[in-house]
Amino acid sequence: MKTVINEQERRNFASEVESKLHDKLAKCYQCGKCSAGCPVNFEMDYTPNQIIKMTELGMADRVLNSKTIWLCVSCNTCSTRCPKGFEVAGIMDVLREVAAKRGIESKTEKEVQTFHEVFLDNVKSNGRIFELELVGKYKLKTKHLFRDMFLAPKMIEKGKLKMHSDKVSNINQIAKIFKDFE
Amino acid sequence: MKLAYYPGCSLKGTSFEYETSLLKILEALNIEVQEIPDWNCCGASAAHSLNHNLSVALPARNLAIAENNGFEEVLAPCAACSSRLKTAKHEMGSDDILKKRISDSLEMPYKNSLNISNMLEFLLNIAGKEKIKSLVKKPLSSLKVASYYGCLLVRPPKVMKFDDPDKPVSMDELVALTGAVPVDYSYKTECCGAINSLSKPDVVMALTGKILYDIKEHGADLVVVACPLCHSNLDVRQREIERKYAERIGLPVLFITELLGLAFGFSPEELAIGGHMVNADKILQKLSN
Amino acid sequence: MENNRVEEDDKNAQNDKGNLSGSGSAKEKEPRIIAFVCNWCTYNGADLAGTSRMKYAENVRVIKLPCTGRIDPLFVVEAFKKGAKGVLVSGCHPGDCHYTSGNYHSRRKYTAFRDLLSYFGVDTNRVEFSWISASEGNKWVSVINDFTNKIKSLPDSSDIFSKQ
Amino acid sequence: MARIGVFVCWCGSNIAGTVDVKRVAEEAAKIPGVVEAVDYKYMCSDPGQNTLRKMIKDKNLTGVVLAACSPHMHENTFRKAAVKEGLNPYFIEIANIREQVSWVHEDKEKATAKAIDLLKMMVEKVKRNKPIEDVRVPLTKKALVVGGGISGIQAALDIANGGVEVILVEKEPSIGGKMIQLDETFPTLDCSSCIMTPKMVEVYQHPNIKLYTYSELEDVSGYIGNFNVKIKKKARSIVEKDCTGCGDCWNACPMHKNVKSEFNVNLSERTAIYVPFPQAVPLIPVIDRSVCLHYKKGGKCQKCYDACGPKCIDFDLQDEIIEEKVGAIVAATGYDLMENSLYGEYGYGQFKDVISGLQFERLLSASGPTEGVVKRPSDGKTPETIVFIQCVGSRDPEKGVPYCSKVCCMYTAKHAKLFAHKVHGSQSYVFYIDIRATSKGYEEFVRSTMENDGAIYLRGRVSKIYEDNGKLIVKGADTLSGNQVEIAADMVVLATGVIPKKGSDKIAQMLGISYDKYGFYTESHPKLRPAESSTAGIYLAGMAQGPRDIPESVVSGSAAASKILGLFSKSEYEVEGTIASVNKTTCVGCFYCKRVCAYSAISKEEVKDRNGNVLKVVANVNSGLCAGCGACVNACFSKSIDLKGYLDEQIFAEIKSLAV
Ligand SMILES: Cc1cc2nc3c(=O)[nH]c(=O)nc-3n(C[C@H](O)[C@H](O)[C@H](O)COP(=O)(O)OP(=O)(O)OC[C@H]3O[C@@H](n4cnc5c(N)ncnc54)[C@H](O)[C@@H]3O)c2cc1C
Ligand SMILES: Cc1cc2nc3c(=O)[nH]c(=O)nc-3n(C[C@H](O)[C@H](O)[C@H](O)COP(=O)(O)OP(=O)(O)OC[C@H]3O[C@@H](n4cnc5c(N)ncnc54)[C@H](O)[C@@H]3O)c2cc1C
Ligand code: SF4
Ligand code: SF4
Ligand code: SF4
Ligand code: SF4
Ligand code: SF4
Ligand code: SF4
Ligand code: SF4
Ligand code: SF4
Repeated sequence: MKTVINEQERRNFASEVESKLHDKLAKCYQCGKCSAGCPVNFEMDYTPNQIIKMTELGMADRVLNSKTIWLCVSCNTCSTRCPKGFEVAGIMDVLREVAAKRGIESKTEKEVQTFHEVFLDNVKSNGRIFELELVGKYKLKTKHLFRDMFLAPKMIEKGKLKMHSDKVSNINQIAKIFKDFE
Repeated sequence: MKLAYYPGCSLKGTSFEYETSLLKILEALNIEVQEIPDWNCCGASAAHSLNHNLSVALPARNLAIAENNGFEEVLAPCAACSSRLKTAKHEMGSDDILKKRISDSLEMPYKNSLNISNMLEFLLNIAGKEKIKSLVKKPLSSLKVASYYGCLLVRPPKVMKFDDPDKPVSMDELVALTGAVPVDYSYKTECCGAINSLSKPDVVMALTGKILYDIKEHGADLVVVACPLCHSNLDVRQREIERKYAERIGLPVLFITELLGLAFGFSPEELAIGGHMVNADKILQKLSN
Repeated sequence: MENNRVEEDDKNAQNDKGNLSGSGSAKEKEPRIIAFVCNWCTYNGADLAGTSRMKYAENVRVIKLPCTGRIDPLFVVEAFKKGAKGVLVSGCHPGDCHYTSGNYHSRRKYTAFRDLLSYFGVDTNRVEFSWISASEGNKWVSVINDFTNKIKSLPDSSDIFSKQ
Repeated sequence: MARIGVFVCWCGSNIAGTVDVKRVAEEAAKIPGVVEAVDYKYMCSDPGQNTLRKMIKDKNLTGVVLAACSPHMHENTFRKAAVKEGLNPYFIEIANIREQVSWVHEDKEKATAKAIDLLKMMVEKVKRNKPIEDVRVPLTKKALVVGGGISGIQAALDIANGGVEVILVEKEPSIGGKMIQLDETFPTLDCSSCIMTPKMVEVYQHPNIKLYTYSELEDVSGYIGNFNVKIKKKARSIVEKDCTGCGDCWNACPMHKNVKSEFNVNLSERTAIYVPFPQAVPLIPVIDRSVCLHYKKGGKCQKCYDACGPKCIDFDLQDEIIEEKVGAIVAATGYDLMENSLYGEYGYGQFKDVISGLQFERLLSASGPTEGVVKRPSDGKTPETIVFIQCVGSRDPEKGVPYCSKVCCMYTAKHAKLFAHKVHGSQSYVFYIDIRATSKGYEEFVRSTMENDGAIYLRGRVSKIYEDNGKLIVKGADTLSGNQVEIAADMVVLATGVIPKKGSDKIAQMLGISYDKYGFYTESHPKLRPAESSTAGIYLAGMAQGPRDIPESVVSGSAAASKILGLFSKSEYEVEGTIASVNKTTCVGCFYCKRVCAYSAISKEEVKDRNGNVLKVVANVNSGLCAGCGACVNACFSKSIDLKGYLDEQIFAEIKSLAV
């Protein structure tokens, strides 16, 4: 793929990511150890080290629209083993956050993005997770009505899915946190 | 020492077995805990995926409440919760501005003074090996047990500061205390894909399947975990994985507290072992023989 | 004067020959192999086989030279004349020669060397060239064993000067 | 009659366990010429050696054979013992019945038979030994260093400080080599001229160093300890002793427009009479006769002469040949850079702002054409974005050379770093294939260029450079992310590959040393004798041997110096006596032997009658040069040359002793 590097855009993007990450992109050796151990690398379109390099080179579009940032399961295998102590898992968080803030919707990994959104909505309104509602809203939003559903009856039978929610009583404080930090 | 208890959402919902068994062994250990009043969700991975500051602020509320209630120590049995609490503490420790913003938002003073323990740390450091050993009434010597640590207990090490991130031993030590035989295998700290359990079930099944089949190959009778997310992938999804890969697994997955509970002589019912999706009768039978 | 002295000794040797039962090999069927090796690489390689206590066929008798570059085709002819059934020439690997290029000369001469030997009537199957470095004790062992086996497998010919 | 003593060593059970040592001794005693044969538990022990010495004395032995461990183990031990009893050390031979028998065989019968054979061979050999004397060569204790770069300067200073006279020959008007052209040097960023100039001055003032600049080696003959060298001192057109270095002459010279300065790598101009740079050593100008109007226009111009106060300009000076006798030589002729114009795709020579690394050094240098302000050659503007391209010419067997030039990864990192320090807000991009930064502090240096100075490294090569609107459009690849990238740069710096100095092959031929296919001098052994050439008495230093940086060049200069001081610490040069010798009566003068000798040890010698008429020309082995390989022996069809210690006669006797 061809990229024309625009120095100003490159710097803007790279420094936005660096400041949120509190880490330097240039630290990365590009040794690939992060990618070598990443459990979901097989599904990704760019390996974690490629994401780092492309961020450094200012390829914002490609990075923020990648599958990789949503497929990352935050297992921290990468950061733990990185010889330079680079925050690889952290950059995935930062890029998801930047993508979300820029209103970029993942074309291929929308479910992941939606799940996180629905989850936070659930926290916002209850202060805690009401699992039945979470699953229900998620399924509605993604239209994956039947996927996973066969598990539900048995889970209800086992007492795993509760029918009522346990709200935080000082729910205003939760709302304030969301307001202050969103 | 006043010990705060942060159950988190899972222990009150899908993983009620964990809380049930935990309360049993706390009783046996004679350790008193108090639930953090009006605690809220730690934000799990959704918060840090979408909003870094929120991912610190949500757990911080719980820490602040505990701190202002005079606690010094928090037990967060859920590995994910303990990871979020520890991360929040770590972040606020290195970012005074964020700490101040959060404290202002909560309208609560906050010193960032609490010590946070996950389940294994609690058992090894606070309860103590000696005490646990002394409580074992029914050694589980007939069982071969694989400890599955996953990600959140040990990674990232600079935040968790607990056990070796690639060769952990703490859970195996606890298993050994029960008299059971710890089983070594390759994927102890491989990720099961937890956070995308609902959104990318195929990926998660591939990851979890790899772990379960490896454990099976190494001859374990069961798996123990200390994380509700791991538990739900290994236990709840096990049938589905067997179907997908057309190969039986049949590995009961117990919380470490349940295993200890059995060794302490509690009945499977007292420990809510019947709440699991994979039937544990086989191992219970092996024990009663 | 000195030469005379030696000839005198030789005459004695001739006379005494029957008594030298030590070289019992004269009477046994085991073929005798003579190895011309360089002082720096192969000789040390053979020493290494020794210090490593590797075992190999007893048939070989080593003659040490400074370099394979010193080897004269006539040595080989002489060896066969004196009853050897096989001759091994071994030195440093190309490029590793202690004398910069001595083995290069012998390597370059290699083809000419073979031609010359067959001109003399030597069955060139019975002449082996190899490069064995000071660290290749195991290679020395396998070269000796393989070559010994090869010699044993060749049809026994009392006159190895005739080509097969 | 030969009187040979035989000792069969048990080596405890190491030998005696597998070999019937008693029988070996008994059989040995039967060999004609053997006066006594004994077995002994540990021959190398003091009592063992005493036994040996006692027998030499008591039985008046003419030779000794020990059947024991490998000669590489204890040959010297026994030789020393023999010498104490007045026996020539080469009359000791060893039959290796440990490494070649007892340790490798199990069948006692066969092992014993083999041990007897090996012993017999050695007895026959030792009978035919001739006394060999080690060779002694007289030494002229003076050294010649060719090349006045940092490596040659280091060698010269170390030798001179060791109290030995040195002649330093430099072909340029000043010493200093490439190092004096550099700005700051990795990895510590010391200013190159600050650390180099004092050394150059020290050379100039050293009482033990005779400096010939603007001079070249003309001819070398002789051998270790005794070289005769001819040095051509090119005519400077200046009477050196009178020149004050005032500069009036070059300021007067009208030729200041078209002549490119070599020192500034064509980035500035110089006059026809010039010193290459202000700190030149010696600070004496030279007239470039190829451009000077006086020579080109038949004496029309003499402005410099007129300007010169002491009137030391002499247009009629001629080249001079100086002859010197030295005992050792250091070849330190350094390197050149490849022609960048090979790369049409990079537009060197076509685009003014595509420059070489050495040119960038001059742009960075405070003494350079821009006084250290980075300006681009085309319009003098300060560049904001520079693209550096590594491995230009190196690691490119198609257009350049296959080897790695070793210094360019480091100097590119240095360039990017210094550029960042000099131009705030600037940006460097470095295209590389691998980064080779292996010495102490180097990796850290490169990392800090990336992490602290913001240089962006792209793993990939540049394919082509286009010019567009005053920008250089660099089309490259980042293989790590798998992207083709295009960068608009203000300037491009090529890290050009290193090649041996032009003419170094001629120097090698003159010195009789070998060089590889690229022209780098080859060391006697790449690991164990890295400072020596294949020819005794000639040593190597610096980039002339292959790519290396300043610290390594200094180390190699010092290594060559210490070898020479070691050589000169003895009164004579001694070599093992196992060397070739020619029978001059039978030699027919065909010189086949000369052709195969890798050490140039064979020369032609005229045999004259009493009246001085040449009777014939025969081969002569120079004992200082012969290494004793024996290659010449086989080359000789008239059997006129033989190798002491490995005489034909001896080897035939060894073979014969094995008769079956
Ligand atoms: C752009 C660039 C930047 C560099 N930066 C650094 C750095 O920062 N740090 C570092 O460690 N290294 C650096 N180097 C490498 C450094 O230049 C060399 O390691 C060093 O100069 C080698 O010194 P030398 O004496 O072997 O060779 P040279 O410097 O080439 O000296 C050889 C001398 O011999 C003379 N000579 C040649 N032939 C003859 C002859 N026939 N007769 C008489 N005299 C002769 C030459 O005129 C010259 O004066 C850099 C190299 C380049 C190209
Ligand atoms: C796996 C490996 C492969 C390598 N391969 C190559 C190769 O192929 N080619 C190559 O060129 N290089 C190779 N090297 C590098 C090479 O080993 C070193 O360059 C070389 O051995 C360094 O030699 P030295 O004498 O400096 O150190 P050492 O070999 O370490 O010798 C130091 C000596 O000093 C002794 N000593 C230490 N402290 C004391 C003390 N206080 N008092 C007395 N004695 C002491 C030690 O016991 C030791 O004998 C390799 C290295 C490794 C690890
Ligand atoms: S492991 Fe670390 S240094 Fe290596 S590529 Fe990944 S982030 Fe970069
Ligand atoms: S944190 Fe994300 S990128 Fe890192 S190893 Fe885990 S899944 Fe891969
Ligand atoms: S001389 Fe050699 S063989 Fe004899 S005792 Fe000494 S080491 Fe052993
Ligand atoms: S003017 Fe004369 S004295 Fe001055 S530098 Fe020129 S030649 Fe030397
Ligand atoms: S004579 Fe030559 S060097 Fe002197 S001033 Fe004239 S041109 Fe310049
Ligand atoms: S030193 Fe670096 S830039 Fe120079 S040739 Fe070697 S790899 Fe290429
Ligand atoms: S090869 Fe022999 S004959 Fe010919 S010159 Fe050399 S020594 Fe003399
Ligand atoms: S023995 Fe070797 S080094 Fe000596 S003269 Fe003969 S060929 Fe040259």
